[in-house]
Amino acid sequence: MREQVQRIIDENGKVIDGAQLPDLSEDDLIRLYRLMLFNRRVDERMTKLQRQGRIGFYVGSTGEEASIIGSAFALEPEDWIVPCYREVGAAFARGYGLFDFLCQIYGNTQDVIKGRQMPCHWASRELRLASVSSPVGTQIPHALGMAMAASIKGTQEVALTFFGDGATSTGDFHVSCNFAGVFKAPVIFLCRNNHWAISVPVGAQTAQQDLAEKAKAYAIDGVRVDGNDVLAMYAATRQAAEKARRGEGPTLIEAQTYRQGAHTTSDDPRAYRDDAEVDQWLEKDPICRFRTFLIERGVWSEEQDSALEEEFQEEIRAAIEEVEKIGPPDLDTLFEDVLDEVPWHLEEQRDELKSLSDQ
Amino acid sequence: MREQVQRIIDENGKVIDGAQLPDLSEDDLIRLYRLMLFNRRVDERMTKLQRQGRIGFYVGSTGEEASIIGSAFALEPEDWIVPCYREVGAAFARGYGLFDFLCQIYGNTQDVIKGRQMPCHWASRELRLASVSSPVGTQIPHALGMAMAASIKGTQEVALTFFGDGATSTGDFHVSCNFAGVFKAPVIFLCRNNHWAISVPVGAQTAQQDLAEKAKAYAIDGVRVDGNDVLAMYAATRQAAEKARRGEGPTLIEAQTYRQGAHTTSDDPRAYRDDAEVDQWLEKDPICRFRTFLIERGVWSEEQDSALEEEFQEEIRAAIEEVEKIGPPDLDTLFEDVLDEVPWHLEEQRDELKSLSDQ
Amino acid sequence: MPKMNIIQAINDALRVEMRRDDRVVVFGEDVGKFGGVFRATQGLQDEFGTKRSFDTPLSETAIVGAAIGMAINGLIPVSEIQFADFIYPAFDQIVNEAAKMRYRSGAELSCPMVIRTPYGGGIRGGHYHSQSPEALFVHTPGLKVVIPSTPYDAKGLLISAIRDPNPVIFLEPKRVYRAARGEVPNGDYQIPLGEAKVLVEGEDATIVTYGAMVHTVMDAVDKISASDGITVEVIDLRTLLPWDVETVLSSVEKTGRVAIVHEAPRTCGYGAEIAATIAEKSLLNLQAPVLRVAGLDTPFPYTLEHEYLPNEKRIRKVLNDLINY
Amino acid sequence: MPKMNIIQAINDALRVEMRRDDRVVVFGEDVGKFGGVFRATQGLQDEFGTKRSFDTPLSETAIVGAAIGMAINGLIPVSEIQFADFIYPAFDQIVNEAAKMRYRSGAELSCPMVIRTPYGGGIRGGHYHSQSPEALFVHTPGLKVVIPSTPYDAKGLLISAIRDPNPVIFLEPKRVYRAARGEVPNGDYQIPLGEAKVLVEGEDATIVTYGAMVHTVMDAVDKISASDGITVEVIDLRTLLPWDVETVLSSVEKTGRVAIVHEAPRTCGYGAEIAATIAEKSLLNLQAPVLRVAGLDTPFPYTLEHEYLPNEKRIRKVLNDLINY
Ligand SMILES: Cc1ncc(C[n+]2csc(CCOP(=O)(O)OP(=O)(O)O)c2C)c(N)n1
Ligand SMILES: Cc1ncc(C[n+]2csc(CCOP(=O)(O)OP(=O)(O)O)c2C)c(N)n1
Ligand SMILES: [Mg+2]
Ligand SMILES: [Mg+2]
Repeated sequence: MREQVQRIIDENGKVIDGAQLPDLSEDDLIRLYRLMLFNRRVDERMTKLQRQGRIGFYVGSTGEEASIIGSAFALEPEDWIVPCYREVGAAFARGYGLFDFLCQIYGNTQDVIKGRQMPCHWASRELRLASVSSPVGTQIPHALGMAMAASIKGTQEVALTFFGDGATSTGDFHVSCNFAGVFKAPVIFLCRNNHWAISVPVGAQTAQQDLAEKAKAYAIDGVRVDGNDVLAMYAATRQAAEKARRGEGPTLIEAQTYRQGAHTTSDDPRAYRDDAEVDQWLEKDPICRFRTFLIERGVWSEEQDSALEEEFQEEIRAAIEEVEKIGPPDLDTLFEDVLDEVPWHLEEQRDELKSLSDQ
Repeated sequence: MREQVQRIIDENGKVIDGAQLPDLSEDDLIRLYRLMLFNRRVDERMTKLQRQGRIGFYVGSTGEEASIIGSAFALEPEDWIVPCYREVGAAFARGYGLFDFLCQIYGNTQDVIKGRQMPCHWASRELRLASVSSPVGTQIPHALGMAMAASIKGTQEVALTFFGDGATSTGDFHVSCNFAGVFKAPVIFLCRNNHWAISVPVGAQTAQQDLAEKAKAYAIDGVRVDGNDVLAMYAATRQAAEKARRGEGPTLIEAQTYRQGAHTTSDDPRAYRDDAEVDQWLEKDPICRFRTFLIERGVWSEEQDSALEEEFQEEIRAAIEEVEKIGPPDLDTLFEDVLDEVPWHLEEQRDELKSLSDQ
Repeated sequence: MPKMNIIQAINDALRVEMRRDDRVVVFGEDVGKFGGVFRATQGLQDEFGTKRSFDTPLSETAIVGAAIGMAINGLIPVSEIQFADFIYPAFDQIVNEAAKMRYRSGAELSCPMVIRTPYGGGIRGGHYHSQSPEALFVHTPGLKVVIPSTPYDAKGLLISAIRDPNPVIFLEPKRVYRAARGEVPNGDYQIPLGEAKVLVEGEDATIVTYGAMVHTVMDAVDKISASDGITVEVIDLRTLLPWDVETVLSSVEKTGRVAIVHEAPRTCGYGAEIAATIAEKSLLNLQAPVLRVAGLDTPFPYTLEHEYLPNEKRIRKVLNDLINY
Repeated sequence: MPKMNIIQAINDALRVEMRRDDRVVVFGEDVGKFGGVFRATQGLQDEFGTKRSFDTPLSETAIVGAAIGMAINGLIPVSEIQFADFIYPAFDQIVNEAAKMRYRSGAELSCPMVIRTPYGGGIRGGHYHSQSPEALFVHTPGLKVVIPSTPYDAKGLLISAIRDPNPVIFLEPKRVYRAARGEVPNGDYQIPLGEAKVLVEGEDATIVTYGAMVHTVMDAVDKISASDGITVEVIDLRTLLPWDVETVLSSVEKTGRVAIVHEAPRTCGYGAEIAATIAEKSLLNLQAPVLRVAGLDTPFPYTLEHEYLPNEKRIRKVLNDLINY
């Protein structure tokens, strides 16, 4: 029995008959919109920087902003967000700053993670943002463990983990859902079904393309949501988080969305997918749709929109300018944080490298 | 919608109303019975040998014979059987001999696998019996691959893999079912739900205790069968094999059965489970039930049964006597088959060991 | 002081730590109600309840992956992998996630956790109940690797491992789980990670070893010393990473002749690292090549496991070779 | 003879083998329609169809696990793991299953298969697109491990690997995938597994290396020879297991001074095995300790990757240390 896709506003920004708007203030609605637009403009700018050779790599999320930001927005500050590589929008929603993000991308001295990872692999303990790693699916059991820890400690935090449709094929997805079912862990499995895993369409990824249906294998709740509807994403996540906090266990949320762009800046999707498919999804763009909704509701205007575009353009420009002045991390940083203290063999390696670099 | 458990004969050996008996000759029925009884008597004898210190280890299958033998019996000789450690009954059904089995258990010079693995880790290329390994679940993707190979080659063989309820928690189970769904591989996933994984009951193994339901995650067929009903196991497997041969893809069969004994000779279940539960399942014993069915059908008698018991006792006794005369494998065998040829570093190691053992 | 075997010492260490710090949680397959297939966690669920000592479903991936999440979120998980041979489904989580978490996050996040697992052969366990995978973890930056050989060390090292802020792979010598007995203090004490122990001093040669092989080596050395009139210094490394290079090198300076004994396969085994380091740092002190006595470069066998494992004969030969070089 | 880069040479090898033997099948993530993220399998699906060259769902476990089943059931699977960093989910299937299948079944079953995977750093790939895990596989009995450094070798070694009856881990130096160009014969030829190649002869020292580091070493040696007037023998191992001990030892006999260069972390890396073996078998020929130039014992970094990787400076220093010992 395939349940319906949860939606609140349709592709034209109209509220769907009978749909209930979530309890969000006008300010919140505008914040949601700002976050999505900001995310998109950052993506665009970074992609250009990569083309210009100024940064090494970038992962965009164009078209998926609603699924990422709507869900993150529904959490409390003490909840953990456990991302893959495509969800900086969720970090922005948490208050993660552009400056920090850019420093991470440039891997410079001010980068919190000390230039150690590729762009888009950020982390923040303070904001309860787990550390991004490239391998697909590996973050899912971490969210499970964080949630289990909350149950064990008797605290109220929920862990939400993001992953793609491709990640549902991994063992890590399965074993985490199964544990979560057994332990009724307060975890939200948020699958961004963006229909592609690099060049592999979801139809070749699994015979069960109704991804929410996979929840049944673990006797946990599975819900399908229009991932381009930021309000529906907000509402579904909020509900899952409340349920988790009540001790009623995990939820698998399938956000149905679309990767409008390339997989990453290393990819060119024209080699494997039809423009026609992309065009269809462009019509369902989450930002346009939400803008129309806001304007029709009277909480937003074209003028405000233009002003916002300018604000973002300037903000991003200024941040890049500042960040490009910052130099690379010191050689010493290579040897820190492998363990909590630098062991003798790393001291030897550090000293050798330093003596050579002094020459 | 939970489907019914497939059954043909009930706990008292009566044919269930409306159930259709599979198309098996009297000889076949008796062969099935002989195999199950033989399996049990071998298990009992081996367990004793282990207690006496004459063999190192043993894995019994008491109570699960119908699920193992009924399913194996439904396959063709060219089909692959890909076991875990508990299904020598399936090998016997294929014609694997007691002498070979005992040589494997004793790990002697006549052991096909040259004394290299623990007891119950047999293999036979000729009989298309894959090699047993101890890690749980790892054989499942092999069966998938064998089945994919059949599709690729355009041949008709099916691969059937056995595993326990505990194995459904592994990543290997999930990834194999998912691939099988995508490639419509002619594979049968045969889960012996014997309700325990060492000390962990199936209720603590997964929240979805209706294991056949897990098939939905892969959009493949899942069927639940009374695993103590050898005819139902035969019929369900036969159907799955025919479907696979028609190119209609994989089936997950959940055989509902019970591990009457210890996990292995290293285990003592009294430390963790109630006798009352065991007693309940003893009532449903697959062999008693089938014996009653055969006797009531007039194809078997108490006298034949006593004679058979004697025959088996003597056969097993004689085989042990013979096998205990055989010595351990030669030192050279340690170094063979690591690679197809012995490389220089293993030659060095062999020569050193031989020179020491000559001293 | 009470006498204990290694299992009891480990159980005692877990109990001490669980009493001291309620962030410590213990879990794995058959670990909770049953107390572990080797009974190392026996009684913990009774004392600390099902929240802090529990059974998991059958997935090493999830056991370690969840441990990482717990560690990040404020607990100190001590998970058990039933046999080291079954640790590979968790390999990705260990080497790509736990080991790199501190580094990759610029120390924003870290994984204070212990993975306990019995390793090694000699119990008729064949391919899959006998392996010694230590070198794989030593080669992975970001982990500490510990292998005790006695009950006293097992308890003291496990307590240190639990208090260590890094992920620690704690390999337990199951062959001597019950056979190795000794006095173990009550309550709280630590043995620092990274310090080797000179078990017996000697002049003619040095043997560096660890884990179950310590017992094989000590027995052999006893006999050989008695029969051949030589003295052999035996070093038990105890921590494989970071390892105690000073203790090893000062012994080499003294004896000039070294063998390393371990039961993992020889090629690219842990012994290679010790041998390479000694030959690099102390070449001029060497009176003979550094020799290795190791497991064979084959999968671990069943019937002939005692031919596979280093034994007195091979240790005797190697000492002869060293001394008569 | 056509000039090719390594990607093209690998593509050519696959094509030669798929034409010759219809048991050869090629698959992995993005391998079919797209032809692989590095395009090594480009055009194979067009020529051989979707049965013999196809995309899989995202699971390395299943890719390798299915390959084992295919190999047992009569095919010769050549699977691709997109980056060596992602091979760990398949680690259990590789080390516990594929590697042990022949041994554990008494050669009843075997796994003639190749796992191809790009390895190594220098492409701004950070932690997870740069690793060099060769030592883990060399330490696992039952596997062959091959790493080519040139297009010519890549093709000849890959053809040999496909025809080899053992499971072969075939690590490809992605850093020089396109940069290394050279003449590659059309059609069928093999380079035997287990044979090293002396790239340049020399008298003063020997460098043993493999893979992408071959290019770093050759460039450095060119310069150092020119500036310092020394001659250095460079050996490209090509096969890491079984390795060509004879070629290495005869060079050591000649030069008495050896360094090993690889980019994997140093501790328990492949260099330790070579160093230990040389020091063991050829101590009296050594005029200096065997030295190792390796990756650092840290996770692979991003910004400072060229500080992490062995480079000319470090090679120059080590040659100095060897020669002035
Ligand atoms: C374990 C692993 N295998 C392969 C890869 C290479 N890879 C990177 S992203 C990707 C596709 C992921 O698709 P999906 O999960 O749908 O996420 P999306 O990129 O669409 O957001 C692949 C195969 C990887 N990073 N990790
Ligand atoms: C990967 C792995 N983890 C742990 C073990 C230890 N172990 C052996 S059998 C078993 C339980 C298996 O239960 P199930 O799959 O239900 O099969 P059954 O024994 O009941 O037939 C466990 C945990 C193992 N063999 N392999
Ligand atoms: Mg996707
Ligand atoms: Mg079971």
